[in-house]
Amino acid sequence: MAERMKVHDPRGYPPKVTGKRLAPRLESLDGKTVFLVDCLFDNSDVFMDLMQRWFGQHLPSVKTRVIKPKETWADDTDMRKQIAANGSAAILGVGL
Amino acid sequence: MAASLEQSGVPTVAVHTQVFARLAKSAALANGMPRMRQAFVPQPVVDRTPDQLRTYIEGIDPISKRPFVQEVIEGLTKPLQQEDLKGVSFERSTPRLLKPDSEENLHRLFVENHWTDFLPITLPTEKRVAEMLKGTSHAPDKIVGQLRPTYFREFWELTVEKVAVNAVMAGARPEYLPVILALAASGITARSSSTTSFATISVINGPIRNELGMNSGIGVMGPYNHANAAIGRAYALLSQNLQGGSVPGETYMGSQGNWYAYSATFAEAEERSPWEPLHVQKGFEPTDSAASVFFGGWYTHAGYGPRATWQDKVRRCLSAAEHYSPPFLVLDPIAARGFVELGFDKKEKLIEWCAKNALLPAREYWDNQHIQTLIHPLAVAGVEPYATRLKAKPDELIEIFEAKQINIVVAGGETQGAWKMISGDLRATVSIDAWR
Amino acid sequence: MAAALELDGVPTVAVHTHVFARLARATALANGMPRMRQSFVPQPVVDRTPDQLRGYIEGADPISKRPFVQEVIEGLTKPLDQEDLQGLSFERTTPRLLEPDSSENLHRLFFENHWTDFLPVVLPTEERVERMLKGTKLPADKVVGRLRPAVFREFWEFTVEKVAVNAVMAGARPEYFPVILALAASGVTARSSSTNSFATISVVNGPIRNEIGMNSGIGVMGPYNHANAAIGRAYSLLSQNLQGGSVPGETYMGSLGNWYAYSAAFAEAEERSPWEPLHVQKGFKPNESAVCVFFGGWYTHAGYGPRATWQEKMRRCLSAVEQYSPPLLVLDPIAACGFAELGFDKKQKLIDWCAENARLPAREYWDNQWIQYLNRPRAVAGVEPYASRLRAKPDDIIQIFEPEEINIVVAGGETQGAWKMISGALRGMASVDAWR
Amino acid sequence: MAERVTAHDPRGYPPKVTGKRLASRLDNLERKTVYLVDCLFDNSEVFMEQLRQWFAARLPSVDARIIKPRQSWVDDPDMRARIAADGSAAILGVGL
Repeated sequence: MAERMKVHDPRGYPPKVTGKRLAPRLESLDGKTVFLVDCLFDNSDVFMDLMQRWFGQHLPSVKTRVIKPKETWADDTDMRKQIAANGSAAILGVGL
Repeated sequence: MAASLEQSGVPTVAVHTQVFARLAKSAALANGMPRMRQAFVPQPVVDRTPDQLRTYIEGIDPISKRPFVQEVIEGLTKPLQQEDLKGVSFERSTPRLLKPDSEENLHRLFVENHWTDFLPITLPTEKRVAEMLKGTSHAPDKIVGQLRPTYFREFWELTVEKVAVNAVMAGARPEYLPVILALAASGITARSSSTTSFATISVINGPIRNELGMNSGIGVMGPYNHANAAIGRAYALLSQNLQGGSVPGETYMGSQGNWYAYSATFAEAEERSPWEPLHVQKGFEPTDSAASVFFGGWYTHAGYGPRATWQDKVRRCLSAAEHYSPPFLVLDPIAARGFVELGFDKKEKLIEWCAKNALLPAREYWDNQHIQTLIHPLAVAGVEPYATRLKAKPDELIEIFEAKQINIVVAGGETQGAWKMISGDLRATVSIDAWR
Repeated sequence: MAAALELDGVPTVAVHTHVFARLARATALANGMPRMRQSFVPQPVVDRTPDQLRGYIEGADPISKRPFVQEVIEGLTKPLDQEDLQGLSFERTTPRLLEPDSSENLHRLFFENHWTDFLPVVLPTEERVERMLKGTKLPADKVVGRLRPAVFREFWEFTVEKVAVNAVMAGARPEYFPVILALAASGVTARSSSTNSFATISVVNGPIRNEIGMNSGIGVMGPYNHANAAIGRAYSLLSQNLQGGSVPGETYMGSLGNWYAYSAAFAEAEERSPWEPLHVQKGFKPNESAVCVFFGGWYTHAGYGPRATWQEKMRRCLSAVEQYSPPLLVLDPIAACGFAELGFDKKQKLIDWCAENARLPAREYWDNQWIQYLNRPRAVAGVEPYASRLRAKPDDIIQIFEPEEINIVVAGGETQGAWKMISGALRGMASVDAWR
Repeated sequence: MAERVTAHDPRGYPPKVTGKRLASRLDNLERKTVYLVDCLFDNSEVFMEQLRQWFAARLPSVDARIIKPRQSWVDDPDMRARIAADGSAAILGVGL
């Protein structure tokens, strides 16, 4: 057996991750308001607009509103408050 | 040139700028004429006014610290001494093995002798080299080819075993050896000594890519695959060690250097490309494995698309290129498909468009050091297309590249419709199967 | 963002393009919400027509192979199951030492775990790490800082010892350790996961350059010096390993990759520059040692001069850049002195000239994916200079960089009056002396 | 002592170099023809012209003539033959 060596582990220390629960789901979307969150990715405004039109045609009972955060990559707490207050669900896209 | 004049009985003095002193001396040595008379002027000569050059002539030779003209005249008139007469001849044969030593000392020896790129290597022990040689059916002493740092230096010869030694140092595995031997056999060095800090980029085509698990996807031109990294680095190290070295000031003169010289080899994404693979364009069968060697690496332009204003963007990149070094384009499959949607259903069509749209006013075309040295004499001698470029009026737009100089390769992980326009003149496409 | 909405009690579905599947999953895991509802559409969304996007919506999710809209609706309505409810929490502590094994097996382990750049490393034995730690007075358990591959990923933390481990792997010597620690403390990763294949370029200033024998001459940006090579590589490896990895498809999304990511650090030629050193411009004293970190490496334009048509050449290069990534100019001393002779007796004057001459029509400026994504929202929100750029008419010529975004460094071996224009925004600075 | 290892020498094989004699020198340059060979480097033409003018001003008896090879970097046997035939010495520059 080649002579065995002990070496260090080269990785850093990850943050401690605490579990978070998902929000309870809706029985159905009828009559509900769903926010379509455009993450400002190039062309995602067109994508969200088409999602809105798809709901309009296929699930007219669902009210949809397109909304944008103030800035890319940054959390937008006011927008989130607005969604939590006036909406029952959210669809984000298209990106991270 | 100077050596041949001396041999035809003409006493000769060669004048160089001072930065070339050590290089000129070692070139003289390599030409068997170590006592060749040389005189030096300050760097640079390029861009200096006639008056400034006169001060060089009337001034001091910065190497010998004696008046320049005295050096020149004595070089032609001072009688030869005993040493000059016999010239020096030597047989610089290289040993096969080094003196045994500890690992730590050997690693230091390899670094101090400029045998590495200053990154850690795998020591080429007899066992590892014997293992590596199993990667090919060829005999260890078979001559693979010749390499030299630049065309005015002498060629050095290399065997299969010497290539295997450098492949081990790079961290390569035996199955990569046929690709590395093919690159060595191309005769193109990945360690050019030119003052323009060139680098050599190689593209691999055919079944060998998947046999070795090469990467043509995410991070294709980056440190994300063992075969890509080791093959590129083996080609760089063998170029350095099997051509007589690459030592700053002696056998390397690149003013600013080039990071591509660490390792720059990748596989074309043939399966995800809308066009013909590069090697098939150059006459190989799709089932052949081949390596293409691009000499350049001096500029790298980048972009996305094609978007609405793609023509303006590509034109700007083409005209910002260094026009003595033609570009090859590397397109992510998304970008490639985008161009096909615009009607470029063949690589040749996009190449044609680029050649038609790489334009510069003649005034700018000729105002370049490389063009003056390499192309201007040809233009004056009537060689086309340079002669017509010389006739163009200063503000007349001229096409700076011919279509046959431009190439296209498809590679990328399809996370972005990105493309790169890299300085690279395709110098050779060689068979890998011949070295299995 | 999606996680935050869920915590606000809002059931959420995040839509991504399919290439981001593994990355989106890994992010959800890292956010403690592995069961987050995600659905996917084909790549790309950029540049697709409304009809094509409608095709995506009415088509299948390429990951789950089920209708996209069904995935979305179920994501909002399908009741949570047991697993969703408890969420997942884990304490991912990293061990200090690995299982003892043969050097051959350990080398393979390091490759397979993506802990290397696929070139040979020096195994970080306890003895070698101990020796490296002697390069600084700071204790081994001192936290140096935090790094992450992207703004939307979680930060990882690391100590002096963990930096030492990666410095040993890169082949660095203890006397380089303070420079490596300073780079690690800059908070800028050399392994950005962006789809944009960025690289990070580091410039070293002050007395440390000569203390450890760094190169600012011939081959300065190439494989010609131990300190340059090892420091650049150490910064790359520590960025990769101390931020939670850089694995294609998971923590690295660069479509084309970037060869600068192997090693890209060099020393400014302060002694041969006609101008003030970079770190002094940024507030350090001349006798202090510091590092500056430039984030970009996406394009590299090249040229000689200044010659008669230098303004046209410089303008062509400045307008062919990618307008979201400002340039770092690296001038060989001959070129720098050439510009000084033209009246640019201060770096700032040449920087201002570049800012005034880096111009594009507004139409071209805004026709870029990253500008749309990063600058457009700021422009809409009235933030200058973006707002006025948005108001410009399509054919208005606008300046694309602010002077503060452009930097100049002098380095080269004076064999050529060469210069390079490399994509690089100054993102981080750190004192080296603080880490001696 | 750490365990010793034998490793290969990584260098290639250089060509056998045969010694070449220098041409015998002139006793002086009086009334001799010296060819100034412009190696076509950028600006070396201007340099050689200055050298020609220096000879004309300081050593008028020397017949200094500028000559160029047809192509840079490539040997030009005809030009060399002419120098050997009509000239007694040569100065090359500025470059390699």
